[in-house]
Amino acid sequence: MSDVTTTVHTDHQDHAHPPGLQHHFTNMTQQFEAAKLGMWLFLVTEVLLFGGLFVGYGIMHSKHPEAFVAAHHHLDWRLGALNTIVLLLSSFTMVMGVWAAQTGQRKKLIAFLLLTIILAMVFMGVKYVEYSHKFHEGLLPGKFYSHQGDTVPGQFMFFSFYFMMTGLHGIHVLLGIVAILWITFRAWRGHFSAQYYGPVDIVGLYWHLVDLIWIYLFPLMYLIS
Amino acid sequence: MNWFRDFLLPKSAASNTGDVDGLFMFISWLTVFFFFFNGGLIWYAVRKWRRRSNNDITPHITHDTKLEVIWSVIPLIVVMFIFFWGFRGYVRAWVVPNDALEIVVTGKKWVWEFEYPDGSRSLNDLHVPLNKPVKLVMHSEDVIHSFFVPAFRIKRDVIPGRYTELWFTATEPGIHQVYCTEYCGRGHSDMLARIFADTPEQYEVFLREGDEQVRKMPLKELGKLVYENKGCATCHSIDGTRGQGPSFKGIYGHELKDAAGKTHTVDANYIRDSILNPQAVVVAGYEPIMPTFQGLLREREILGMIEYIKSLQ
Amino acid sequence: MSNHAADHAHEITGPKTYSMILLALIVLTVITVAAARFDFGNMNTVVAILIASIKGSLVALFFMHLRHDKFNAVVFVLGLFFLAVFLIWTLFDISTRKTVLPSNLKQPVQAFPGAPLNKPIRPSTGQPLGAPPAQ
Amino acid sequence: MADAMTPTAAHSHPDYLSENKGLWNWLTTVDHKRIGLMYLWSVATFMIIGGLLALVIRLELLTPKQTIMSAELYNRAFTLHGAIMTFLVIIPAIPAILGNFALPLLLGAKDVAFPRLNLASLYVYWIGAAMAVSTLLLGGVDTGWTFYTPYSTTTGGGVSMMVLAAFVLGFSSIFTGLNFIATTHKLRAPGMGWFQLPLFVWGMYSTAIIQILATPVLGITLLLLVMERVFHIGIFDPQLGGDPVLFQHFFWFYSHPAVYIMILPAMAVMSEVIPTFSKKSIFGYKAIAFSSVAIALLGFLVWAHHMFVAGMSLFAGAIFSFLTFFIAIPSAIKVFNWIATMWRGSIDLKVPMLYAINFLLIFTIGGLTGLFLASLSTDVHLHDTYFVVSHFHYVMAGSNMIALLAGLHYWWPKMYGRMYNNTLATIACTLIFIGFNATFLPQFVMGSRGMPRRYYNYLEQFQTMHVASTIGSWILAAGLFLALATLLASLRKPKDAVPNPWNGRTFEWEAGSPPITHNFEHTPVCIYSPYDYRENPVPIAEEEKSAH
Repeated sequence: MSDVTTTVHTDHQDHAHPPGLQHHFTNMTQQFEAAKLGMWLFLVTEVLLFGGLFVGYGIMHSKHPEAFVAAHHHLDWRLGALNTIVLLLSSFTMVMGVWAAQTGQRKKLIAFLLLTIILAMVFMGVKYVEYSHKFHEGLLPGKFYSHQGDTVPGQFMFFSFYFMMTGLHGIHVLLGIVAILWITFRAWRGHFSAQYYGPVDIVGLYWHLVDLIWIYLFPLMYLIS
Repeated sequence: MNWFRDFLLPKSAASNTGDVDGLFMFISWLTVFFFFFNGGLIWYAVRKWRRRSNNDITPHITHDTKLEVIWSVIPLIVVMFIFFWGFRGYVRAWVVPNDALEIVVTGKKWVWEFEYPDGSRSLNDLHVPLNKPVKLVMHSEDVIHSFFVPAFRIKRDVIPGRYTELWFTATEPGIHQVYCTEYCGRGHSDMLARIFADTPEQYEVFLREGDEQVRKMPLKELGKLVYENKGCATCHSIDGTRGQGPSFKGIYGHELKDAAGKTHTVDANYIRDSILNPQAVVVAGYEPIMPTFQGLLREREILGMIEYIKSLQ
Repeated sequence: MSNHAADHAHEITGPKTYSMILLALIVLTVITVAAARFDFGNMNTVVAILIASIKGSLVALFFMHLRHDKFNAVVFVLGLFFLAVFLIWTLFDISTRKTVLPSNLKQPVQAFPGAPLNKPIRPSTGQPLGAPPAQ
Repeated sequence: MADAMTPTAAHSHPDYLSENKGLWNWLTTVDHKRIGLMYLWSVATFMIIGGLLALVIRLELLTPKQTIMSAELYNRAFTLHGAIMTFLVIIPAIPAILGNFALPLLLGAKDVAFPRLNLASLYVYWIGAAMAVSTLLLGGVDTGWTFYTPYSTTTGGGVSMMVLAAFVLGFSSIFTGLNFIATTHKLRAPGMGWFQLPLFVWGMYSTAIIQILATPVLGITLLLLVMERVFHIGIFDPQLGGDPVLFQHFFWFYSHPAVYIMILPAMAVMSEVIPTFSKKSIFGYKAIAFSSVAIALLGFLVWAHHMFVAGMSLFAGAIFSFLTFFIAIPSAIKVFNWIATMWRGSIDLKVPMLYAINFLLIFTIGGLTGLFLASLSTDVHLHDTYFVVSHFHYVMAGSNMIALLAGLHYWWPKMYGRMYNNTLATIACTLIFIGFNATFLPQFVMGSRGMPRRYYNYLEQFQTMHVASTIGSWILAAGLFLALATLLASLRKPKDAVPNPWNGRTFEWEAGSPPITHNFEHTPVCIYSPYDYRENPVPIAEEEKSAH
C-alpha cells in the first residue's frame, strides 16, 4: 500500500494535547466513540451472561410449572414493585446526571450522581430485607432449601434461580455503586466538561443495563402465574 | 472397490447398514477426490509458477464472479444431497417397527444390564433372534453412557432420568461388540457388552435354557435370581415375615394346611405345582391371588427355585 | 470521524423527555402488576415479557440514547438476537422430544426422585452428602 | 510500501524491544506488541505442557492394556491435555499472539483501542492458567474437557477449580475480542475503508464477534455447573428434576462457535501469507471477507450437531444437520480462493508459504471429514469415536497450530528483527506435516472401525493403528521441537531483518523490524489496496472512479 506515508499527525509534539486524550487516539471524538463502542460490546456480553440464566430459568419453568408458581408465592410482589420503582428512579437520576454533564453543570451532575447512589442503596436495603426473610424461612437454593410445610415438590429449584439471578444482579448493583462513586469523585475534582464527559456516559450505560435486567427479573420472579 | 469399504468399516451385520455405508463411502471418495484435486492444483501451481526472480510480474486478478459462483453452488448441491441422504438414514434408524421385540437396557458404572420381555435379566450379554427387529429401551442409573454397536452402525446415549430408544435387525449370526461411547469414568473402556445374534435353533435353546451365564450358574443361585427378578419377592419373604403369601423361610419339608384343612408336605413336586398352578392349593389364611408362572419360567429355573427354597432353612 | 464533541450537541435530550419516559415506565410497572392479576391462560408469561420489553425499549432508546446511536443499537440487537436463537432452539429441542417408556414400566417416573420435600437433597450418586465420591 | 520508505526515517526512535528494558517494564507495558510476545511465550509454555501430555497419552495407548499408567491417571491426563490445549493454547493462540502483535500494525494504528484492558486480559489469562494448573494439587480432573453432567457434578477432584479456571480464561478471551472490534472500527488508518482492510483483520474481527457473543454463555454455563456441584441447584441433575442434556446445549452454544474461534484466525493468517508469497492480489477479496463473517454467524446456529445421539429430538437433529452443511460453503470458498490466488502467481516457497500449503492440505482433510459428522446417519456411527478425535485434531490442532507457525515465521522478523535458519525451518515444517498425518490418519480408520474415544483399554484389533499413531506423535513432536529451536536460535544473532523481508504490501512492513513503540514514525495513510501487487499500483480512489 502505500509508499506515501504522509504525515497526517506526528506523534506527541504537535498540536495541544487535550487532557484525558490517550496517546493512540487522534482526537477526543475518536476516543469517546471507541470507549462507547467498547462499553456496548461489554453490555452485550452482560446480556448473554444473564441470558444464559434466563434460558435456564425458562426451561426449568416450563418443565416444572407447578413448582415455580407455588414457590413464587413466597415472594412479596410489593417489595419487588417497590424495588422496580426505585431502580427506575435511579435510572432517571443517572440519565439526568449525564444530561447535566453534557450541558456542563457540575453541581447538578454531582447531585444527580449522589441521588443515584442513594437510590441504589435503597434498592440493596430492600433486597437485604427480602433476603433475610428468605434465609429465616429456609427458602434457600438447592440442598439448603429447608422450608417446612410445602405441598408442591421441587420449589428449591425456583429459589436456586431466584438467588442466582437476583444475586448476580445484586453484585452488578454493588459494582455500579462503586463506579458511580468513582465518577462522582472525578466530577467533584472537576474532570468533566461539556467537551469531556465520556466516563459519565459510559457508567450511565452500565447502570441502565442493570435497570434493564431488573425490568425482566421483576415479572419473571414476582408475578408468574 | 470393496477393499476400501472393508478397510474403513467393520463388517456390517444389520439390516439398515447399507444406506449408512453407502453414504459413508460416498463421502469417503469425495474426500479422497478433493484431497487429490486440491493437492494436484497446488502441486501444479507450485511447479508452473515458482518464483524465478524478485521482479516477476504477476497478472492483477482480483476476482472472477462466474468462477466463484460455480465453486459456491457446486459444493452447495453436493452437501444438500449428502444432507438428504443422511437424513433419510437417520429417520429410518429412528422409526421403530411395531413388531419389535422390546429389551430394557440399563447402563450403570460399568455394566450393561438387559431385561427381556419375560422379566429375566442378564449382564453384558444380550441374545437376540436373527432377522427380527429388536427395540432397546435404555436408561442409566448414574451418569450418561452411550450404547454403540459398530457392526449395526447404531448408537444412542443412555441418560439418567429418562428413556431413549434404539432399534436394529441383526442379519449376521455371531457375536457383535457393544461399546460405551460416552465417557463415564474409570471403567469406561471396560464397559463392553456382546450381542449374540442367534440363529432360530440357537435362540430356541436360549429361550428354553437361558443364556450361557444362566446355564452355567449353580441351581441355588439361579433360584435366587429368579426369586429376585420374577416378582416372587413382592409377596413371599425369605426372613419369615408374613406377606401376601407365606414366607419361604424354613418352609421346605414342613407341612401346610390348605383352606379346606387338607395337609400338604412342601417338597419339590409341591413347589412345582404351586408355581405352575397356584390356585390348586391355597394355604389357609391367604387369598388366592397368585398368578400362574406357566410358560414364564424355564424348566431349569423351576429347579433352581426348588433348590433355593430348600436352602432357606 | 472528523466531527468533534461539540457535534453531539444536537443529540442532547432534555429533562422534559426524561421525565415523561420515567412516568411512562412507572405506569407500565403498575400495568405489569395489574396484568398479573388477570389470567391470560398460556399467555401470562408472554404478556409479562411483552410489557417488560416495552419498558426495556424505552430505557434503551431514551436513557441509553440508542435512538441517536444506530450502530451501537445494531450491536445490542445482535446480542439479543443470538440470545433468542439460544433460547428458542433449545426450547425447540426440548419441546419436540419424544417420550419413550418401556412397556413394562411398573412405577411412573417421579419428577423429583432425589429431592424429598424438606430433606437435604443427595447428590445423584445416591450417596449421602459428605461421603467420598464413587470410584 | 516499506521498500520505498526512506531508510533514515526508520531509526529516530529505539525499537519497542530496546526501549524500557527490564522485567518490570514488560509486566506493566501497555504496548500491544509486547503483550503479544508475552502471550506467545505463555501459550508456548502451555503448548509444551499439553504436548507432553499428548505424548504420554499416546505412549499409554501403545498397548491394549496398561502400559505406563493407571486408568485414573490416564483419564486425568487426557482431561488436562484437552483443557490446556483448548482454553490455554488454541483459543488464545492466534488472536492473542499474532492478533495482538499484528492487528494494530495492519491497521496503521499506534495500539489497540484499550491498551490497559489488553494488559488486563494477559493477567486474567495468567490467573486462569494458574487456576487450571492448581487442579493438579486438588487431585486432578477426570471429566474430559467437555465437563458433561451428571458425571462432572458427581465426580471428585478439582472439577470446580478447573471450571472456574475456564470461566476466568473466558474473560481474557472477551477482553481481546472487545479490543479487536473497537480497534477495527475506530482506529483504522486514514483512508482505510472496510474493503481496504487486510483480510487478517476481517478474520480477527469475525473471531471477535464470536468471542463477544458466545463466551459469556460459557461463563454462565460453567457457573451453573459449579453451583450444581456446590448447592445442588437441580438444573442439570436428573434426580433433582433437571435435564443433563440441557448442559450439552449450554456447553455447545459456546463451544461450537469456539471451534471457529480456533479456525477463523488460522484462515486469517493464510489470507496474508498466500498473496505475499504468490506476489499476486488475493483472489476474491470480498468472498473471503464475507465468508469469515458468515462462518462466525452461522457458527451460532449449528451447535447441536454435537448432540445427534444425545437424546435430542428428531426435528432438532434434522435442522441442526441441515444448517451445519452451510458452513461447508464458506470454508470451501476460502480454500478455492487461496488456490486461485496462487494460480499464475510468482510462488516463493519460503517457510511461511510451506506452512500455508501444509495448512491447505490438512484443512482440506479436516474440512471434508466434517461432512461425515454433519450428516446424520453417518454421524450416528462415528460420534464419540476416534474419527471425531482425528477430525477435530485436523481442524483445531493441525490447522490452527500450522497456521500459528505460518504466522510466526511470517512475522518473526517483525517481532524480533531477526531471520531464522531457512533450511532447519523447512525440515521442521516437513516433519510436522509427516508427523501430523502419521498420528491422525490412522485414527480416522480406527474410529470408523468402531474404536471409541477416551478409552484406556482397547481391543487388540486396534493395536496396529494405535502403534502407528504413537510413532507419528514422536515425529510430530520432533518437528515442533525443531521449529521452536530454530526460532529460538535466531534470537542469539544480532538483528538482521530488513523492514520488509517478504515484499509484503500491508502496513506492518512499513514499520521498522522491529517497530518502534508507537509502531510508525509517521501515521500511514491508506492509498492502495493492501493486495495491489501491480508494478505501478493504482490508488483506490482512481480505481473506484474508473469502476463507475
